[in-house]
Amino acid sequence: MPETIALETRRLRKQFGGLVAVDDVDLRVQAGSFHAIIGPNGAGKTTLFNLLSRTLDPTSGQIYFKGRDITRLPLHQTAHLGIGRSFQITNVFPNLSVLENVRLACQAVQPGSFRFWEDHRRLKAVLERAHAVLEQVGLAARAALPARALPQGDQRKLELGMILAPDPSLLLLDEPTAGMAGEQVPELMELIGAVQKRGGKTVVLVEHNMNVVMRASDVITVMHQGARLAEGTPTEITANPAVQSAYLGELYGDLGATQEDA
Amino acid sequence: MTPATPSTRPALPGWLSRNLGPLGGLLALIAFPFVVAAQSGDSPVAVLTNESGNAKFYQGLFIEVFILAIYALSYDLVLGVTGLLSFGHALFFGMGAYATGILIKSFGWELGPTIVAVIGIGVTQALAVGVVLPRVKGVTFALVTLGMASVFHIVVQTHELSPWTGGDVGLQGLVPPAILNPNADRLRFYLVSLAVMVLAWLAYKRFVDSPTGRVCNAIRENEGRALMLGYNTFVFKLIALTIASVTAALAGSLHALYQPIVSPNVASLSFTVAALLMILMGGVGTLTGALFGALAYRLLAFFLDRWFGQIADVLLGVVYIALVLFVPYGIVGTWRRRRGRGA
Amino acid sequence: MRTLLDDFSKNRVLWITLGILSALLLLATQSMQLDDWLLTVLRGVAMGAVIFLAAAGLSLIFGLMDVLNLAHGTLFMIGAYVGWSAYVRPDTIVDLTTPILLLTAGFLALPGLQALIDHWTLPPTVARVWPWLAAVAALALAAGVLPQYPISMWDAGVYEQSPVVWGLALEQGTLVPPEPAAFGGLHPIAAVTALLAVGGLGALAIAGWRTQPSEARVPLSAWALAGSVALAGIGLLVVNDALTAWLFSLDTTWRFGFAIVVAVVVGMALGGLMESTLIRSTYSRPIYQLMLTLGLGVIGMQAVIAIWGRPQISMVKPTLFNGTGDGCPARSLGDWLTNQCATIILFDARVRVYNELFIIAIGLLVLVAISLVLGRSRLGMIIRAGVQDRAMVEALGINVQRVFTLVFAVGTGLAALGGVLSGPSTGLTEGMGESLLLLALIALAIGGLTSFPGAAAGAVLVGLLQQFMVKYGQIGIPLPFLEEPFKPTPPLVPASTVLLMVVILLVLPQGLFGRKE
Amino acid sequence: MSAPDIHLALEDVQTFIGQYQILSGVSVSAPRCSITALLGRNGAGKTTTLKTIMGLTPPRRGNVRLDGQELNGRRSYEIAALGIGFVPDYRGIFRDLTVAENLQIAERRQGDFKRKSELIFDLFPDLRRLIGLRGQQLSGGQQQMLAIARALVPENKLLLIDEPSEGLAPVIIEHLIVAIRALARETTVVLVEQNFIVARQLAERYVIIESGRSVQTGAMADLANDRDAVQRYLGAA
Repeated sequence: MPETIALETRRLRKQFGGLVAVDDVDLRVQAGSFHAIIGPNGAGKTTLFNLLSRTLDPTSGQIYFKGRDITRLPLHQTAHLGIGRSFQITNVFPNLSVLENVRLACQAVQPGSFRFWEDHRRLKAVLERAHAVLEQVGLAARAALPARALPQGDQRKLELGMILAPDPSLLLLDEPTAGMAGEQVPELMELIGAVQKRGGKTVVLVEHNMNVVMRASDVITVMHQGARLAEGTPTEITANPAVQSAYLGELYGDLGATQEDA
Repeated sequence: MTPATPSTRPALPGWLSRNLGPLGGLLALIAFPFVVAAQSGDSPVAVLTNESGNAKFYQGLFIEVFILAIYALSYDLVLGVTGLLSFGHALFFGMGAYATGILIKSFGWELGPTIVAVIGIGVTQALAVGVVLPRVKGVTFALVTLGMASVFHIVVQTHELSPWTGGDVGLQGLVPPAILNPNADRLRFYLVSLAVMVLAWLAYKRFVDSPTGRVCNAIRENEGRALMLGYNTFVFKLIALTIASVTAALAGSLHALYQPIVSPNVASLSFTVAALLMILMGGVGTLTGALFGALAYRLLAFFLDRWFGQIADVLLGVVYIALVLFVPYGIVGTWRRRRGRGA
Repeated sequence: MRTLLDDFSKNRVLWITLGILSALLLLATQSMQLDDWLLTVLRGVAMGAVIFLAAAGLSLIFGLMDVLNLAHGTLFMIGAYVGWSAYVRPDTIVDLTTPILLLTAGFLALPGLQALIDHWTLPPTVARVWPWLAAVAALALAAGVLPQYPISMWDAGVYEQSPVVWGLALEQGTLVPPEPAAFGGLHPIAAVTALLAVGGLGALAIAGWRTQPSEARVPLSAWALAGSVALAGIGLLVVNDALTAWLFSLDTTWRFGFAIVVAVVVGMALGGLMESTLIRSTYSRPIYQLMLTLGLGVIGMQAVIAIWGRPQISMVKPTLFNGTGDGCPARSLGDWLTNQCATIILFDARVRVYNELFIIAIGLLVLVAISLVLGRSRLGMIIRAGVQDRAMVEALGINVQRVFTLVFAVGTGLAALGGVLSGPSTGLTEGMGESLLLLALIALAIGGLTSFPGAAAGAVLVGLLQQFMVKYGQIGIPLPFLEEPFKPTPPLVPASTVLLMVVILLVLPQGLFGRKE
Repeated sequence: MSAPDIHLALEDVQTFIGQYQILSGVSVSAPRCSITALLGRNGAGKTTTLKTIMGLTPPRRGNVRLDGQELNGRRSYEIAALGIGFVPDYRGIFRDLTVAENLQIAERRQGDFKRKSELIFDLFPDLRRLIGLRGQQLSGGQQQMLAIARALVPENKLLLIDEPSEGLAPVIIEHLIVAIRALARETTVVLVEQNFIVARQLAERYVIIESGRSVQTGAMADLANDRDAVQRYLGAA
């Protein structure tokens, strides 16, 4: 049934000059699943992520969201379809307050943005939702601070809040834990997991670090040199010899095995 | 000392005590002509009967301040609030001034329809400039707007159009309509331009706090992120540009009615620089700063000219450089920062 | 072949745009006579060459430092006015050089003085106050000495003394060198000492304001440099009258050469000074930087108006390009050189040698010279690398700051060169800087902001378009659906360039040769 | 045995970028002619540590010493001129310059490139073939080799290499490890490496950086057995 596929790519490819960063990748993400994409640095994870989130145009291939071709959809329209995304580098409005950051994220998908004669606080639903989201990510006490004044870890939480605010059905997350101290990582991952389970959302997580994703993920795709190297449940992936040699295991591991699986 | 508690203070309605500053300022400006008259030994009645004297002169100076303030306010919406670097803002003002002058003088229009036409022109020119918005960003946008304004500046000066525009001398001989004649009734013109300025300021304050204005702020902070959140940033930039253009065109209208000559300089690069200078003095993005900036700019120019004559322009430039280097937040911006830190 | 095709498919829009533009240029031969066409093309390219001289500097500066120098037009203007002064009134230039050199010598002693004051141990209050005292003393001394220092000048406000009258006198061959200004109440030795002291005190004040300590060793070369500059100033004072007389006796061709050198040196010095004192402090604040250069431009323009006055000044062409006697107009280049004709016949067209050929030649020379420096020298390598990645160049151990100052100075020097070159062909007006800045910015936007070949292409394109619009204003364009030929009115001339820019930017937002990010 | 001859020392270095504190206490000491690896998660501050040494992001507190000489307050180019070669994580190849020019630009004295060309081409024989190509025409691996080669052109006594193995095929990594180890006979090397396996083979010493702080340091041989630390700080099994 095609409805159960939330996100799909067909022969997706991105070239920078002579360098093929993403090499004809076919990816299928089941609706309601927690799907992680991992791989070593330079494997093309981030490029793939940027293609999925429509910040880069692919060289060739298609992207489908719930069966709809979004390959050439303008960036600002994807949010209205219910796609939320976060980036490796914290990307907030630094001089606006924490509340305003989240409020703007809510306002984007609700009517009323063009009421230039009215006070913004009159959009009650937006304001209430923003407060609720701040509560959820644990930033309610810091709502009035400018975003730039938050410590790194809280900025990541704010980033997450801004994605959750419009209540998207698909979350694209690029290394959400980057720059967080060790003890904060499980906390944030738990939060993401809870949101996903409770809301029946689909999560696509791009991660550098295998340990972070092992517990939360349903499916893991391993990228290597721009292509999909392997896919499966965490246990399958851990046991996969190709993954072992390309990513985890010995440097001088059997390259032949890698070629076969790819 | 015990801190004053709200209960011990005279019971002012909440909104009144919150807006004491602006209201006081407004009252002071209304009283200003009479105070000047009293100061210089004239009877305050002279102000009402439009007798010339110090009061009439200073009203004139302040009418110029109000017009500049409206103009600076509109530039602050573009640069300070939305973050669009435009070097062609004078086009909006100049177009309004010339349109008013030509419609009234050459076509004999009444004031009402002229104002409506100016608003229409304001919207149209914003859309024309806005076409390039989705394609060019940053410095390139600044260059494109600079180019457009410069073309207007050159075109109004050409010989072919001089029957209407007055060529490089400027448009003169406009007889202001009786209802708003700065020579026949200076006080009325003074109050009308003051009212327009105050209304514009109030409207802008509201706009910045509206859902739309908040998005404009977000675009200034991080346009890419606003786009990702799902805002079609082009539309919002266009809205800000249109509001600013209409406001600036109306300021131009007042300018044409007040000044004996509309000089082509109102469309020049240096007039855009004047807007920049005013909001820089007042504080970029603060709106209120535009008003203070206009006041400081006009008075500074006036007194430098009175004291130094020929080299006044050089000195104004030096003041400008000093501001860029030493007071980057402007009057209102710096004041707010101080207060923010104190609180 | 394959790479060519590859290149084509990658830059399809660019090639199509260039194709359309050259097709239009060729199409123009259909609507006018060949000699008219050739003349218009030459005029366009010549105009492009002047625009290029300004745009080249703008693009190098923008590419390397991300500074859009909006004072560039003013430097073009200053080049023209200073060049005019060196051409018509070399005595003023010579008189001014001595005090400038002496003041500079004082400031050049800064590193040495800095090392000196590092040894002082003073109570904090004294340490805080004395630099201000030194600055005030320097200013007071300058205010006392400079007005008395003899400089032969004109008074722009008085018509008989104005630059216009001086220019006319030279044009009519009635230029009489003015009496050299002499030291009055001030003894020359006292003047020299005082000026050196002003510079030294100023430098001392700056050294006192600085907080970070200097390098450990006293740089001997700094002292030597300051000393030799001071000596040069004094030497110049000694030979002042003789030098002035000699300059006035020169043929205008040679004096024009002198004017070019003076204009370029002044342009470079002003640019270097601007970069190293003001612009450097705003590298992290781009919008303020734009405002700063804009403000500097306005100040400079007002200063020029205050010194030279508002009227239009014309500058007679050097004799080499001004002959109208026997054998003129010349039939060949050799012919021209022997008779020094103002015009030359090329393909039946009467071409003005200075306006149309000499300026193009200089433009080409600069284009080739800069291309060679960029492509072949180590400096060029550093510039090309710095345009892309400043921090990495610095991390290789190269003092990028010094390269910045140099490039800024060269850029402004080129603008000044453009100014002095356009003096004899278009005259000097108070608006020349602003209108040229506009054309140069348009050229830059068309060519792609940071691309050096783009600046050249954009400049020529703008020049051609302007000249063709002027020409068509006279003869009209025969359009297929119009009975009468369409005559673009003068307002359409500047409008057309802006229109071209807007259209090109809409098709290619990065300009013709800009890099896609 | 005398105390180790410390070539580069960082003491409690704190670095801010704008108002963000990136490093809040990093101490590293690298003995002469050794290889030290900076390990840690993404965003922990490893790259900023290298940039701080280079003066590209100057430290606000703490100090950096090279041969006991303080580097604080010096400009980047002055630091580099003391004999430090830097290979950034993005490689920093100039795309409009040819391979030859990319190498020549690093010369600090006339003829540096000529003097060192034999060494460079011995280490990276591929570069000889690529000498006329422009930087933008090189593949990721070739760029990486060029970046390291460029750091070898002048007489550098210390090399800072950020992510030498990133994006390289295993075969090339193997080659690179041999090359860097050869270099370390005469130079001190400090590198950042995400791939623990590579780091383990390359370095003699390690410093783990976590949230802008150096939390653990020691000999690489010991770390390989300390599975707990590897798990906790590096996240690799």
